[in-house]
Order: sequence, then structure tokens, then C-alpha cells
Amino acid sequence: MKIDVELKNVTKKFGDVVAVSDVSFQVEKGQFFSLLGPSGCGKTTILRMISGFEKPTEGEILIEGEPMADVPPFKRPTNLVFQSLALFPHLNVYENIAFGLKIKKIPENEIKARVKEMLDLVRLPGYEKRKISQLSGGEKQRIAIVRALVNKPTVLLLDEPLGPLDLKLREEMIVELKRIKREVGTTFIYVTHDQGEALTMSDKIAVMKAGKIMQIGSPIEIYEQPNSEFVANFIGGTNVFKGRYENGAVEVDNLGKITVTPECQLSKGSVLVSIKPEKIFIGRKLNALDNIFAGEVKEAYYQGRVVTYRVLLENGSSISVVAPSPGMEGIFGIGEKVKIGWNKKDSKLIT
Amino acid sequence: MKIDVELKNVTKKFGDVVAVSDVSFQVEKGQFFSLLGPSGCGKTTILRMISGFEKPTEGEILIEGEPMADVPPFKRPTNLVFQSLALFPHLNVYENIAFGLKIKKIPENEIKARVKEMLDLVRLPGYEKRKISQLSGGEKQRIAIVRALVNKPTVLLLDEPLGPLDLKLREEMIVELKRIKREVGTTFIYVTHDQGEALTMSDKIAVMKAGKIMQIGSPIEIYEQPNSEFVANFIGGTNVFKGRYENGAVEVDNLGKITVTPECQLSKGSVLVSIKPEKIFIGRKLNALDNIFAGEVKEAYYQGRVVTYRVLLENGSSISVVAPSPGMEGIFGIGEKVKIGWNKKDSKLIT
Amino acid sequence: MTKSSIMFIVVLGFLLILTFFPIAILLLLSLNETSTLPLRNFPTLKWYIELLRFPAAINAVKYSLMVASVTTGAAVIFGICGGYALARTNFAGKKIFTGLLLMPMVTPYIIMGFSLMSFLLKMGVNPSLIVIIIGHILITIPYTTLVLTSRFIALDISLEEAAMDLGAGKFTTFRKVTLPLIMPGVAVAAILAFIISWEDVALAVFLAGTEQTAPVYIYSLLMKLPKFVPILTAMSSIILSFAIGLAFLMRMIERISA
Amino acid sequence: MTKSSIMFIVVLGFLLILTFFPIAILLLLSLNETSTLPLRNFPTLKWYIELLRFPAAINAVKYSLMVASVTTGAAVIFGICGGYALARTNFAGKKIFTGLLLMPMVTPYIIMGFSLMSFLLKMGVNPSLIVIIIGHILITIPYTTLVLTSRFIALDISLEEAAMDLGAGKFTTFRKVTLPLIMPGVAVAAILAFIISWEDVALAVFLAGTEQTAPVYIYSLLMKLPKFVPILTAMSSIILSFAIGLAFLMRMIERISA
Repeated sequence: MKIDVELKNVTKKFGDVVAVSDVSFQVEKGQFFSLLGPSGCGKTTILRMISGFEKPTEGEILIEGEPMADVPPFKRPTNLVFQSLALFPHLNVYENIAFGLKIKKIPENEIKARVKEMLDLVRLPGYEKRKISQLSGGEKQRIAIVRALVNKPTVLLLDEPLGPLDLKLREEMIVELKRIKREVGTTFIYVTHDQGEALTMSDKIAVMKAGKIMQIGSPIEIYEQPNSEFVANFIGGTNVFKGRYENGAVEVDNLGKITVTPECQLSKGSVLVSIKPEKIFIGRKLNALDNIFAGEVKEAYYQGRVVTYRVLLENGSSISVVAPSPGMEGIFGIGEKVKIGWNKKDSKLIT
Repeated sequence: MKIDVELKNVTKKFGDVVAVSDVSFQVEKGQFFSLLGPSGCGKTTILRMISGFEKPTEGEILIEGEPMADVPPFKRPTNLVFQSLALFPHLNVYENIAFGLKIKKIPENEIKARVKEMLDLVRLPGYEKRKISQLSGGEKQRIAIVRALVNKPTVLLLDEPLGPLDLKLREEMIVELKRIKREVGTTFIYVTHDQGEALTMSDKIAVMKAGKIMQIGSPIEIYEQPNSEFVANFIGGTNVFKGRYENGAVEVDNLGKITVTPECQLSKGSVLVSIKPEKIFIGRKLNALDNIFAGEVKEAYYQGRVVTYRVLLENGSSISVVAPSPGMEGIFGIGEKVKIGWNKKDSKLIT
Repeated sequence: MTKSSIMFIVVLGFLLILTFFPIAILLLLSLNETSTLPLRNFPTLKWYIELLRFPAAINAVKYSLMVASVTTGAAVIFGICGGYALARTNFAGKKIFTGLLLMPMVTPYIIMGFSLMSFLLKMGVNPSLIVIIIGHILITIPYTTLVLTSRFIALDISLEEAAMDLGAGKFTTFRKVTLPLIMPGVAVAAILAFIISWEDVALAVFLAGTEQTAPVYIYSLLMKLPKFVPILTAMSSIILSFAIGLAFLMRMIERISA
Repeated sequence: MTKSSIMFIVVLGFLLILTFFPIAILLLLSLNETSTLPLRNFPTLKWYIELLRFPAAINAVKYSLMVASVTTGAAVIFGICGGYALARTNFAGKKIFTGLLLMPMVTPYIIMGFSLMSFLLKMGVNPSLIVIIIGHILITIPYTTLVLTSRFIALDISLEEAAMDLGAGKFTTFRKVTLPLIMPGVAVAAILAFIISWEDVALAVFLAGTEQTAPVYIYSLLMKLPKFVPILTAMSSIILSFAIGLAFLMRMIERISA
């Protein structure tokens, strides 16, 4: 597979503050690659280094195999969709999209054709003469994306472009972005703090924390096999217990013994176990599950599609359970005595 | 049940613009009542009329049975948690919370005790001397809530208080708010555009659109039995089809016949049918379902807990399906031929 | 509440009368047959026509226009360069530079005028229009720089980055994105500089040689004659109207661009 | 790029020298034995001590302090009322009111001073300190009002609503929330008004009777004597230092409160 972007041991310091610390990764041609992490984790700094607005303090960035150290932003084969969108308010839609092409001295009639093609791509045909101030939030978003795409960059960089949109519009734009990605085939590098966006759109996700990459993998790998408590928690509120592993089971304080799928390599010692709330069954009676505990419902959050319960177990631990709504036995009330349980294949060891 | 707040045919016009149009509802003592709707639907205006910052153009507002027409904001038994929080930056945490009590000339030692009690309630003991600028987003939120609650209002009004928080913090604050509500027992009126917040926290929800109330009901009623296409769509991306009802089935263009649970009162005619995406099964083979259609997967969005599919049916209709992840048959790829189906009890008629 | 607010309005009304009545009388008298009230043969352009017969007065207005125009051009160019530097770069001694830049705003113009003149005389430079222009550039640069610094700061830097990202070099970015977007600020700065130069007496009175600007001309006549001679009412009215017109234009630009 | 930026720096440096060199010389000379360079017996407080022997000079400084203080108090009170009204209420004729308020900012002070004096003389009021104070209040109100209007607008209105929601009446809200929060703005407005009054010559020269303010005193001496007599260097230095000190304080307040 051809590699479009490669970071080799990249570190970025602002004064004494280390924003990005020894980061390396490769992005394959045509991939939708996401940098996911809480704000301040360095993900935007990585994007700005790839686009050329920041220089790495150490390490090297290559695009299509070429080192980028001495290439200024306006000569890189990348285009960036800014978080603030940064559409030019004094130019109309046509002039915005044509901006990059005019600088490259593309003939006027070709520019016209390509702008039209782009407006068709985002389903805004005939928008050429509109002013930026006349566009809705979602329309601005689309224009910002095609203003970058029209230059046929090797890599399209997107810096939390859906941040300022409200829930409804964000969901629409996710669908839209995935479609555009499929139609143009360009490599995308996408920065976000929203794990939902990253899981839904990406081919590969790099989860970041404090300037470091914690895990790189496909959405399913990241979600199902988090390699640390941080990733497990960040990707989706999961139940994490600390315990000691021995012979296919983990002894957890305030909870008891949890059976897990034994892993050959694992010798006995301290481990973390993660159990996804939606893998846990809840009911008045439960059987045929590997791990079953009794407890009392402390909180119940109705969420339409599902109900999230916080259950206090008899040994003192608290666990969250996501159950379909309404379940076989209806919705449990606060204070109700219930049993919860799960299969050992869903006790994931974090090592 | 005692009624704490009642609106009788309240209309509010700003110049020629009708912000709130003939709205009536009752809020029972101790209820968590949510006004839910898109921005600009008039929900904040209703809150401001209850708190006294706006006067109704027509109609009447009663609090504990008393008409409020001539009562200024500072004499109403309500307190408002502002969207911007509006904590006083020149006062510390103690002075902020004590502000209302000092004006009421409560003795200093009682004020101290009540402020302490409030800080304990939101689990921020010892925060008295902190400056507002030293607080985190979530801490500010809590202080704003208890600054209002300390006055023991009949009704606590909350104007999208979780709006500016990020996803993670918002989820925490939802848990926190529900706990506070349970502990103090005050009547809450909560304004939000986030259907998740409303479903999770409320006893009763009023869904609004363009100044009008579309539906009032419990979260389960609103989610399971929406009374209009607008409510169905706003509460959760559902599949809505237009068709003609006749003898326990609805004939839908581009789809075919859908069986529904017959309703006695219904005579034949034009109806809307809503099928929740999570009630629809998807698989290579399906049987024992009332409605089964064949189609092809057009989009697949992995979301960790679930996968959302967009399936193009053979007759030309498109339908969305939410399936557990990974399902029995794994995750379906784009272009795969599948069957989808659901039971007739899940075809909800909107009339 | 009501009592105190009535009193406030009464005092404010009194102050407004004190501000505008004398100026209104000035404007009225410039269109009057005689140099005192009551109005006679009103309105007449007599004094304005009379004014045309005084070459010194006409020259003074010409000089003023010239001085103000050159001053404006120079102050705006320095304002753009200085404003961009202050808004977009961090250099050693930026705070000191800013402080020095603002000093002419607080230095009383008579002190500045007299010390500048003494200095120039010692350097062998004699008072002249050029000297006035230099003086005016010195006092207007702080204003243009301040206005433009705040405009550059208010301009979202990612707009410039977007232009560069799309392939524009630094100069092209400035020409195609930065400059068009701060144009309203440039206009405001220019008008401000023009008005300051157009109205200044305190500085120009020291720096003017035989070629006096209009305000200096009026002032020197006023000091010689204890009465406001009619052609001076006409001349003052012209200067005032022009300044107010420009100020009105400036507010319009500010409002539209906000 | 480099060539043009070097030229820019050279020209800017030249301008800075022209601005500060003459003023620096003035300050130096005030601490010098003789009234011309080179420095002799530097530094000496001779001229400052000499200044104490001129009662007229000392009185002029006293009058200036008095005028500026009273002006500041009045202009700030009007600024608070006017600013609050402009920021928080909509009344018929608000635009016209704002326009009128800003007019004194663009009216040349000599025109305003002379027309005000002529008007007051006709009303039977003679030049005096009170008249100067009235004149200064008129020219400073626009500044204090503008500064405070922008502060009131910047103040989140929901803070005031929150106070009312918590049981505070309008007056208590203003006293406990609004006023403390715009206090930095009030300080800035006060310093601004003080500096304007402290430095004004163009207006005061017409309105001053026998009691001259310090700048008028300096100016009238300068016009009589063509040389900067040493005690005037001392007096100018005092006025200038005080103004610069206040301006520095104002910037500090602005930076902290921003």
C-alpha cells in the first residue's frame, strides 16, 4: 500500500511546553485517518505541522515520501479545512472556491467547470453568486470542504470541522462527509474530540493523550480491544475494574471473582478488566452467564433507544449497564433488586 | 396533585414576530418538566416569562395559583439558572451563593450554614473562598445551580445550562442534576434543544416548534408514541412513511404493504407510519416477522455499541436500521444484499 | 428615581444648550447680513463671497487641505505597517515601542510644538509647510496605528492561513485577503488623521512660517481683533462643516463594517 | 521584502527621533544649569526651586488641578448616566442624541472656545475658572460617555438579570453588580477626562480670565518671550510627567480589566 503521510518521531515544543511528544504514524493512500483525543492533547498541533503552519522541534514529516521540513504551507500538496472554516467574507462562493485555482493560474473556463463540479458534489448547484453571509452553517461547512478539495490535494486535513454545528446538523454532515470521501477518494486526516464521529467515519483512529499516541487501530479494534484504561474510558463509558489475574479469572476487590477468556501469555499478576455496559444483561432472574452478581438499581436513565442503569452490587462495587428499552421485563425502577451478568468472552483484559 | 406553575393561553409577540403562540400547560409540584425544541422555538421566551423578565402579550401565568402579571422578577418565587451562568465575577463563591440571602437580610450565621449545605449538596465543600475565575466549567455550573437553589424557590428554572459543556462533562452533569433534583425535591423547569437530556432527566416533556407546543407527555410517551412527524423526527431519527390505511395495513408508495396493529377508531385514509430504526432486524435471512423486505446496504456507520445501516429496498424506499454491534452475522458491508423486517406492533401510526 | 432623573435631564439639557447654541449662532451669523444678532436679510452668502476676496484666507484653506492630505497618506501607511507589526509579531521591546508610540497622544501639543520648533531651528530647519506636515505626521501616527492594530487583531488569523494553505504567498495573501478585509479600518484611520491635522492649531502655531493653515490663520486674526469678524464666521463654518461631515462618514463606515 | 522593511525602519526611526528628541531635550534642560545645551552641572533642581518663587506659576498649577478635578468628577457622573442610558435603553432620537454628544469631539476647540466666550459675554458671564470648568465639562463628556457606553455594552446583561432574579431591586442591582463591574471603565474615563482638561490650551485661552491654568500660563509667556525661559522648562516637565504618569496608569487599568 502506498503511504501518503508519514510522521517519524515528531516532537513539538512551545517554549517549555511539550505539545506533541515523539509521535510516529503512517497514513495510507485513500485512508480516512482520525486523530482523536481530549482538547489540548496535541492533535491540532499535528495537523498544523502536516499543513506547514508549525515546524516540528524534532523528527520528520514526509508527504508522498518527500520530506517537508523546508516546504512552506503554500507549496505543500495538502489542504486544510479550518475549525473556524475561514471562508473569505469579502468574496462570494465562486471566488472562495476558485481562490486556489486562480493563484495556480488555471484557465478561467477550467476553473468554472471545476467549481461547478464541486458545487454539484456537495449538492449546492447554482450557489456561485451567493455571499458567504447568506449561507447556513451546514452550507458554509460544505463550501469550506470543497474550497480545499477543488485543489486536488494529496491529503485533505480537517480540524474539528463539525465542532460548531448543533447535534442534528452534525449528524447530517457526518453522512455527507462520508459520501464525499467515498466519491473523491482523497486521503483524509481528521481531527476530533468526539469519539462518535471518529468511530463512524474512520478507517483508522489514533487515540491521543497529552501529546502522545495511546493506540492506533481500526474503529472496531479501538472499541473492542482498548489497550489502556484511558482509551477504554475515552471511547465509551465502560466498566473498568482493577484486580489480580490467576488461572482464567480475575479477583477484584469489592466485587469478587470474574471469569475471563484465558490468555496463554498471561502469567498471574495485576490487571485491568473492562466490561462494556451493553454486554451486561440485567433482569430479575439470570442464568447461563459466566459472571452473575446481585445488586440494586441506584439510577436509571431513560434514553429512548436504551436505558442506562447504575447498579450497586452486593459487594460494594458499582457497575453501569445499558439495556434495550423496553426490555423483556420492562424498565426497572430505582431501588429494585436485580441480577446482572455477562459472558466471560466480554471480560476484556487491558494489559 | 398540587400545581406549581400554570400557563393559560400565553402568547408573546416581539413587534410583529410571534415568539410564543397560545401556549398552555401545568407543572406539578416536584416535577422535572422540560421544554424541548430547536433553537428559536420560543422555549427560552417561556422561561423568561415565568421568571418575569418578559411580559406575556396575552394570557396569564400563575405560580402556586397566584397570577404573576404585576410581580417583578425580584419578587417572584422562582430562580433562574442562566445559560451563560451569570456568576458574579467580582464576588467569590461564598458571596455569589449568599447574594440572594443577604438581600433577604437572613442572619449571617444562617447564611453561612446554608451556603455550606449547598456546597455539600454539589460536592464542593470548602469552596467558599474560591474566585469564580478559578473554577472549572463543571464547577461553575454547580455553583450557578446552588446560587439559585439556596433561595429555596418554588420553581427552579434552567435555561440550557449544559449547552457550553463538552460531551463528557455534559454526561457527568446530567447524572449530577438528576441527583440534586432528587435530593432537594424542588420543581424544575428545564429548557433544552437536546432530546437526550430531556429524555434522560424529565418526568414530563413539552416538545415545541415555532412557538407552539406539539406534544406533552412522559419521556416514554414522547419517544414511543409521537403524535406528529415533527416530534417523531426531532426525538430520534425514525423512519416515517406516508401511506393509505385500510384493514390493519398501510399501503406505502415505493415500499408496499406494511402491517400494523389495527386501531378500532381508524377508518381508511391517509396516515403516517413511524418505525424506529432499532426495532428493525437485519440479516441475510429473516423469518417470523410481520413485515419483511429485501434490499441492499448503502451506508454503514459503526458507532461502537451499534451499527447504523442505510438500506435501499427493492421497491425504491430507503430505510435506516440500528443493529447491535457486532450482530449474530457480523457487520454487513456496503453493497451487501440483506433482508430487513419488523413486527407489526412496532409500526406506529401517527395521526 | 424620577426626581433625580428629571434633574439629570435638566442639567444635561443645559449643557447641551451651552455646547450647541454658541456654535449654532456662529453658523447662523455666517449666513447673516450683519455680524450680530438679530438676523437680517437671512440667509445670505455675502460673507462667503467676501471671503473669496481675501487671498490669504483662501491660501490658508488650500494649505490646510494640502497638509491634511499628505499627513493622512503618510500616517495611514505607517499605521498599516505599525499596526500589522504590533498585531502579528512579537519582538523584543514591543511594550516599550507601544509606549513610545502612544506618548505623542498625551504630550500637550504646545509643549511638543515649541520643543520641536526649538529643535528644528537649532538644526537649521525653518518653519514651513513641510515642518507642519512632519509635526502632524508625528501626532497622527499613534491614532492610525492604534486603530489599525485593533483591526488587525480583530481579523481572524486563520483567514490569512487559509489563503496561504490555498497556495498564496505572503504578499499575495496580504493583497488579496488581509488588505481588503481591513479596508474599513484603513478608511476610519485616514479620516481620523485628516480631521486631527485639519483642526490642529496648538502645534501648527509654532511650526507655521509665512504659510499659515486655516485654523492658525483664524486664530491669529482672532488674537489681533477682539471681535469675530464676519468673514471668520464663514471660514469657521466651512472648517467645522467639513470636519463634521468627515466624522459622520467615519461613523457610517464604522457601523457598516461592525 | 527586506529592502522595503529596512527603509521602513529607517524612516520610522527618524520619526521617533523627531518625536522624542525635542521632548527629551526639554526634560534635560529643565534639570540643567543653563538654558541651552551642552549640559552643565547636571542634574540640578535649580529651576524647579526658582519656579516656587513665581506665585503666578504656582497658582496656575493650582488652578489647573482644581479645574481638572472638578471637570473629571462632573464628566464621570454624566458619563455613567449617559453611558447607561445609551447602552441599556432605546429612546426616540437616540441616534441624534449620540450624534450631538459626539459633536464636541470634532469641533475645533478654538471655534468652540471663541463662540462659547462670545455667547457667555453676551449673557453677561465673564471669563473665570468656573467658565473654564464648564467648557471642559462640555468637551470631556463625550469621551467619558463613549468609554462608559462601551463598558456597559460589554457587560453581560444577564449578570444584572441574575441579581434581580435573586431578589435585588434596580438600585441594589446597580450598586452591587453593575457599578463594581464597570469600575475599571470608570477609572479609565476619569483619567481620560483629567488629562484632557489638564492639557487644554485652545479652549481655555478664550475662557480664562485673570486666573490662568498652567498650559495657558505657559502659552502666554511663550508668546511674549520668543525663548523658552528655564522655569518654563521646569513647569512643562511637571505638566508632561503628570500626564504621562496618568496615561500609564490608564493603560495598566485597561490591561488588567481586559
